[in-house]
Amino acid sequence: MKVAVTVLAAIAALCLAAPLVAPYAPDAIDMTDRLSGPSFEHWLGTDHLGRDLLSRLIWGGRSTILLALITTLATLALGLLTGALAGYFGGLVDDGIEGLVLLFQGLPGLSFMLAIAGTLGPGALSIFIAVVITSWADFARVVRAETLRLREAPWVEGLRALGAGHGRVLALHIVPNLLGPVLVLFTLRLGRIVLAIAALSFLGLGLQPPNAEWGVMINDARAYYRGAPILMLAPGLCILTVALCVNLIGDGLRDRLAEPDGREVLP
Amino acid sequence: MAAYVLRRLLLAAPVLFGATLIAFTLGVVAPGDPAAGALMQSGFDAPTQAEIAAMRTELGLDRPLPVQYVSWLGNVLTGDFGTSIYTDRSVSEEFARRLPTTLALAASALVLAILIGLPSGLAMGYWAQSFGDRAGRVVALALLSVPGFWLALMLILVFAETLRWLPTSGLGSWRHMILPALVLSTGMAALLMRLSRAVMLEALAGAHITAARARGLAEIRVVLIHALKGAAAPLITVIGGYFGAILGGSVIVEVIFAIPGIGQYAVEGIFRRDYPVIQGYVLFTAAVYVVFNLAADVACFVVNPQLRLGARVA
Amino acid sequence: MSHLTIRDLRVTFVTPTGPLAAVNGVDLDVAPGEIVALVGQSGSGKSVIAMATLRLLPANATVEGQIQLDGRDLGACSPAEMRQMRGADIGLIPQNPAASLTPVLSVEMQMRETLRRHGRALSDGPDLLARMGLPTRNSRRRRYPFELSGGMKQRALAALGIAGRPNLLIADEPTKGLDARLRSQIVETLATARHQDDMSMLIVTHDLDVAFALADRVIVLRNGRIVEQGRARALARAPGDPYTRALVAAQPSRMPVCSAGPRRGPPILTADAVGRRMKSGGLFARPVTAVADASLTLAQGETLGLTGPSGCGKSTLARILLGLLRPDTGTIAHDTAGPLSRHAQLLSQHPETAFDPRWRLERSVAEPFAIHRLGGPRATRAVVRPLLEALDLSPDLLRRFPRQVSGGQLQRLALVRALLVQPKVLILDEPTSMLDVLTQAQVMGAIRDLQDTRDLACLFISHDLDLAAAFSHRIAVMEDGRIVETAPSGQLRHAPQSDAARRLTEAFDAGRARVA
Amino acid sequence: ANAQTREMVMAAPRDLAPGAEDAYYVSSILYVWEPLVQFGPDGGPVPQLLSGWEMSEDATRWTFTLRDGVTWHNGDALTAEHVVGTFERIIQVSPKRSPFYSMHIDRAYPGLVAIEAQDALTFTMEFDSPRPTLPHQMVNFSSAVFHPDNFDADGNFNDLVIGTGPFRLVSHTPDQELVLERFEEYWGTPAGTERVVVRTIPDADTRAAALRAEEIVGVMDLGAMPPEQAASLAEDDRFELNAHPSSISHFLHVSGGDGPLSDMRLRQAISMAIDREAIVQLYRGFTTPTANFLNVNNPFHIDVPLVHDPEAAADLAAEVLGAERMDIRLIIPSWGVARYPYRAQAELIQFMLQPIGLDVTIQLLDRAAFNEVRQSGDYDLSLSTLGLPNADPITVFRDYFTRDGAMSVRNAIGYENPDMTALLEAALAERDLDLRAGIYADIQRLAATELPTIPLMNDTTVIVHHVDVVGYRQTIYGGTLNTAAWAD
Ligand SMILES: Nc1ncnc2c1ncn2[C@@H]1O[C@H](COP(=O)(O)OP(=O)(O)OP(=O)(O)O)[C@@H](O)[C@H]1O
Ligand SMILES: Nc1ncnc2c1ncn2[C@@H]1O[C@H](COP(=O)(O)OP(=O)(O)OP(=O)(O)O)[C@@H](O)[C@H]1O
Ligand SMILES: [Mg+2]
Ligand SMILES: [Mg+2]
Repeated sequence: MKVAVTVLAAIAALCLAAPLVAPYAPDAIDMTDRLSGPSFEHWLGTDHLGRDLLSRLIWGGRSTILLALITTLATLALGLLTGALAGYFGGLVDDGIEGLVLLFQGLPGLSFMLAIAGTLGPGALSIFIAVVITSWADFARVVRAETLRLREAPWVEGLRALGAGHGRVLALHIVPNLLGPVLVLFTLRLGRIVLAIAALSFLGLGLQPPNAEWGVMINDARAYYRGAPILMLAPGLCILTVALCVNLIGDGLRDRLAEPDGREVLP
Repeated sequence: MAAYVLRRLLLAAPVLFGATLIAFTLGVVAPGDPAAGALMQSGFDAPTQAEIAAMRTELGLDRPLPVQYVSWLGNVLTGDFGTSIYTDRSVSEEFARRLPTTLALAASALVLAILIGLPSGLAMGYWAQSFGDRAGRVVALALLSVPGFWLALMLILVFAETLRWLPTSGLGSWRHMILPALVLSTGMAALLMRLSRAVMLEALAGAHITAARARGLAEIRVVLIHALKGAAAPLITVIGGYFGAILGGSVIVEVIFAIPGIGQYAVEGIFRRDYPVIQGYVLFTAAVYVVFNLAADVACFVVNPQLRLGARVA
Repeated sequence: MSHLTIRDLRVTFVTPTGPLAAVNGVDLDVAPGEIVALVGQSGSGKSVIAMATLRLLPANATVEGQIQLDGRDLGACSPAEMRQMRGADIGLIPQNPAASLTPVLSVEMQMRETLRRHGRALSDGPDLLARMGLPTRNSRRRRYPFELSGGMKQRALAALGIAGRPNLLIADEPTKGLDARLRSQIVETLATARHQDDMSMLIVTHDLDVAFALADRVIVLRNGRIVEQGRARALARAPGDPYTRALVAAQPSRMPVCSAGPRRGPPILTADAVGRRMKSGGLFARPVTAVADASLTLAQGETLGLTGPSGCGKSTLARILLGLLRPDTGTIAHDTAGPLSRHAQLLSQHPETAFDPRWRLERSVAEPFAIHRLGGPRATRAVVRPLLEALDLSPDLLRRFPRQVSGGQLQRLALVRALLVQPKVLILDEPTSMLDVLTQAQVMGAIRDLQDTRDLACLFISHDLDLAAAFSHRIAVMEDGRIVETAPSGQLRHAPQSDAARRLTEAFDAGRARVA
Repeated sequence: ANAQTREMVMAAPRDLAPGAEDAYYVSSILYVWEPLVQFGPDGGPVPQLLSGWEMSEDATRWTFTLRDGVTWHNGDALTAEHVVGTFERIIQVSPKRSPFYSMHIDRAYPGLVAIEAQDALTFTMEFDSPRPTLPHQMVNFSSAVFHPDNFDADGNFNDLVIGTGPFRLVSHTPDQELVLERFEEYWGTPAGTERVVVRTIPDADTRAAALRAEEIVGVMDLGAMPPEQAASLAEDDRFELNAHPSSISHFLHVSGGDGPLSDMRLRQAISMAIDREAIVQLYRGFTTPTANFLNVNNPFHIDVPLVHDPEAAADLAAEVLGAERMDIRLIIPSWGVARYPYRAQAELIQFMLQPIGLDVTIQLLDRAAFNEVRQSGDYDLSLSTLGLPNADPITVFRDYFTRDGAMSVRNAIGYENPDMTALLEAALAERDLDLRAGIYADIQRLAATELPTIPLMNDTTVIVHHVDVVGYRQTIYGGTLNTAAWAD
């Protein structure tokens, strides 16, 4: 887990600081120096438009990580909000939200993600919408179940008996207690969403050119991978590494945040 | 039993209803005027406003949305998903023709995933914290982290092109199914590995296992009957649910391996903005998903005496 | 020669917080045909000794010392040999009946596989179960564990434990969690089994009554060490070690009934014909009537015991009184100014779930001050300190998280929190049912002392009539959501008026009488 | 003998037999049906099922004579009645969709008044106005001939297609494969191989992998093998690459009207700023740069000079823009991305327009959105292709160069110029083919100056086949599947 955190932090720092660290601009085309192998000027070589692969990897990581992160965070926020409201207040709110959760859980997420992204057309916004719509229910369900469990927990009732208001109980007790499971779900989801974005890119539903994004880069490189395998291997390995690190961290968090009674936070 | 299945079916109905709503909404929010699209497809290069208006009336697009929905739903309920704007063929017939292929693919993937994931996960759970367990957990995570299309291209390169053990693409014999099913199964195999490990760990930690051992029962019986029979239900539920994930994942696999299933059709539909096809895809996968979840529930019902008898007692 | 011989047994667990020595050099003998009882507080190592004998401790345990059965060193046996011996030479009635039957196999199936394993005739099964009071209702109908009550499970496990005709039976808490009637039934069955099959037994219990009733010899364990052992009767009459003495004295059955008659203070909390229906489970489930037409009055400074069969509505009534649930019918009146939440406090059954697990106790305990804006940390400390002292709690406990503190301590901390706002009413919902007898006595004693100094009114909900009688001025008996009788403790204990109260006391006494 | 019976497995990116509801059932490149008139080597019309034609003095009446001895796959002999039946069905079903070319009698045969059989092998077509270039318009799909018994009441096919070609379609599994067998009674040179299987493999990499694994021996259809993959396959001794210019041209369509690019100087600047040779690199040299609107394969094509001069471009742009920079929106269709290196091409154009003061934003749109945006004119530049439906360019000229022409409307090009309009009218009125060719040349020159749309390249179709297969070459449209044969 420590290794995973270190590696991920390094990659993320590198990518987020792309404007500072990338040796070239990601869209600096040079048709006289296409598909050149690794060299001193271009550590990983150049792509089919003579752009520096390393720089594009760094910039691409920025897009991939930011998009995945923002998307997952939005999903999380929606799930947290609906789940906590449903779980805590119960009644009609719960029935309504639970109905929606059951509906969205009863539908095959990937197919719907594809259909929605496909309908809305290529671009970051469609990916965002498609992922949020198809993933929020998982968060909401976990959050709702946890909130219900917490709400029923004697200590919450005890707090109510002590005279604590709903706001206090939700904000100071329920939500902080939800963070553990939600964090685990978040990391595990983040990995999946990175892969989903890559898959959508592969199908041509990725970011708009000339944005570098790992999934798009793999897709662009497909035509060239025999002559210049690194064009496809490098972004592929990047996705694999990030997804693996994120998953490892999620696993580690799950073990670490396991409840005192040994109950695993999530299946 | 019948009552249980009926109750489950009742619960599935709103889900399917929701799916129709989503499918219909997709058709509505999709950019592009379906009437103009239909005209252009049928050979009008630049349809006039009048022609478009006539087409809108013909397609019923000038009615209020709820009315359109109800009439569309009526058609859907009778199995009529409309005709493809692009090929003018019946969407439901096309899906019916392609569904067996996708189901065969998904079923092969499911079998592979179970064959790979279940025994290894159970073994990892039984010998938890052993070297094999640790290695297995990393392998499972790696499998979860590998982009499917990347794996597909690599497998074709190695097993079809270089070694020539298996065909690159297409349908035909069972050998054609191996690579696509393998790609499709990786994610699920990994999840199953993790889940069955957790299930095994939890089952072995149960007090009834210690009690069974204290009675001197053979270890194999303790593990297989006392621990696993009870753990079967969550595994079955999850396997039923994964089927939906496999359906979604089949899209990429079908495109790469040239398998004419519903996923390939959906991608074509998406790129041609053939919205009856997209709607049909949404509804078909939802229906299949619901059916498999239902089947999993029924299977749980059969293996779990508490549900079986509890239902009778209540 | 003794049948089971244990010499210098030491068991250490590897835990995330370092090694934990659970058993520290125990010597123990069980002679053929003898019944030995291991007693002691929770966590004293009783179960660990039992499971070490069967070599069924979890993987994080290291066992040193010698365990011999009929001269055979169990430590030297192969796993296969051990498996041969389990069930056949050493039988076990496990500690946790609710979870010790395999849920997906019927009791009959589990019996058959055990009999087959030990080469006994399958036809013995129904007979064994019947001997444990589980007659075959209908020979074709299998019974799954979830269909059985806790007591039935315990008896089924007992039948399974002796199915292999072991020479030595280890029974771990065979009576825990059972009501009085079932407790006596199990004890009787074990006593019979001993005579019929000529077994020796090692009985693990923290219920001294059971130990004295059943055992020839009693061994008292504390922190993994033997503090005292002796013949049961002698020990019961004259416990030598101070720890044993405290243990004996903490048995509710040995506590005197509260003699200070009913207090006649002004009523402080009154329930007038309250009723409440609860909706449970699915959409279509019918609501159950949890409380119906219940009336009671709590006077200032008094303790009112509330008892009744499980599910009769005690906890629901308590929640209504606290204002956590609104009654469907009837009214609650309280004679205090300001919000009820300041003046009535709850102490619930499970101390381990009384606090937010992610907050340090310091913050949790002081929370009422924050809620009611009664003052900053300094003011809080000024109030908390004396309470901690009164309850014999060290202030460093406050810096820990709930899971790092024992149940008894947690329950006392919960009490500190409840008393912080100086309530007039304290509602105690089975405050000690999860604690062992010593801790129970300690917590209850602390509550009584505080009540005297603060003029607190207490509603004390308990299953244990003895305990309720020892600490309450009056006792109310509840059945099916109604208060059927309220009387001074002595009167209710010895001369109940209503049928319901009589049924309750009789069942309770029946269990005790047969044990004692 | 072995080589004769071995089935030849090919692959195509799409199902070449869309089936009974399609206008043609199968693509022409399978040689199952034949047109009356086919592309000649120079792109001009040559008779296929015809032995000759004759135009009336006023060019409104054409008499066609069918080739004698042509046999249908069901054994019947081809007669003029059959041809009339075919046309009656075209009239009945028009417009009818097809993934190849949509069937539309008013576009292919505008002003057709009557078609009549004169005797067994002769039929006439009558028009309301002169049609001197009729054979040019009849090339390939436009004059596909089917057996009239092959249709149901709605004009859909009632069974497997019946044609006259060297191959018979014997079975068809949609989206999977189709099987062709040599038609032994074919009137011309018999097919070079007995049995051909064409598999559908949508993914180009998978097609390349299938070739390398020797599961298939060749590829066909548009986009059969993207240039990059084709080049890398050609490095392998087992494969041969064959390329032929197609009738498709690549354009940078311009949204004119009152858009910023309605100023001709900016269009000229863009054309000069773009280094077409660099774009050609993305196509591995398989396309040819052009400044001419008309495809090089058209018999009326003339050479027009191609200028690449970034400095002149910058100066010209500065005349319009001054010191300002301008935001330009370039849209690309997602379906083009599957066939051509459109993403890279767009990125390259973006890069090349940067120095002349244009800041290009690229937007990838799927089919419906692309069409909608194009028509609404809510774009500046778009990557587009145009395949010539027949050999007479007048239709596409009018489509693009008049304000209400079909393509002008569809792409919101909005170009109009009185000189151009006059030329178009003169061309239509001209009955002499040579004189007409002269006017067509003027139109091409004018278009190259005014740039209603900016031509980029003439496309080339690349196929790859195994060296075991001989006689398989690419032509303007499709390959010579009919002569493909095993090497020994
Ligand atoms: N698997 C384990 N890992 C770590 N510590 C353990 C484990 N099992 C038991 N212990 C510890 O060993 C000590 C003795 O436990 P044991 O179960 O023998 O208590 P007990 O006397 O049976 O108590 P009870 O009356 O509650 O059953 C306790 O402190 C307990 O926390
Ligand atoms: N939240 C709830 N939802 C539904 N039913 C409830 C709820 N709480 C209590 N009940 C029902 O109300 C009845 C009374 O429950 P209550 O918890 O008050 O009993 P109790 O006397 O405290 O029992 P015990 O001695 O087991 O604690 C029971 O039948 C119970 O099932
Ligand atoms: Mg114990
Ligand atoms: Mg209760």
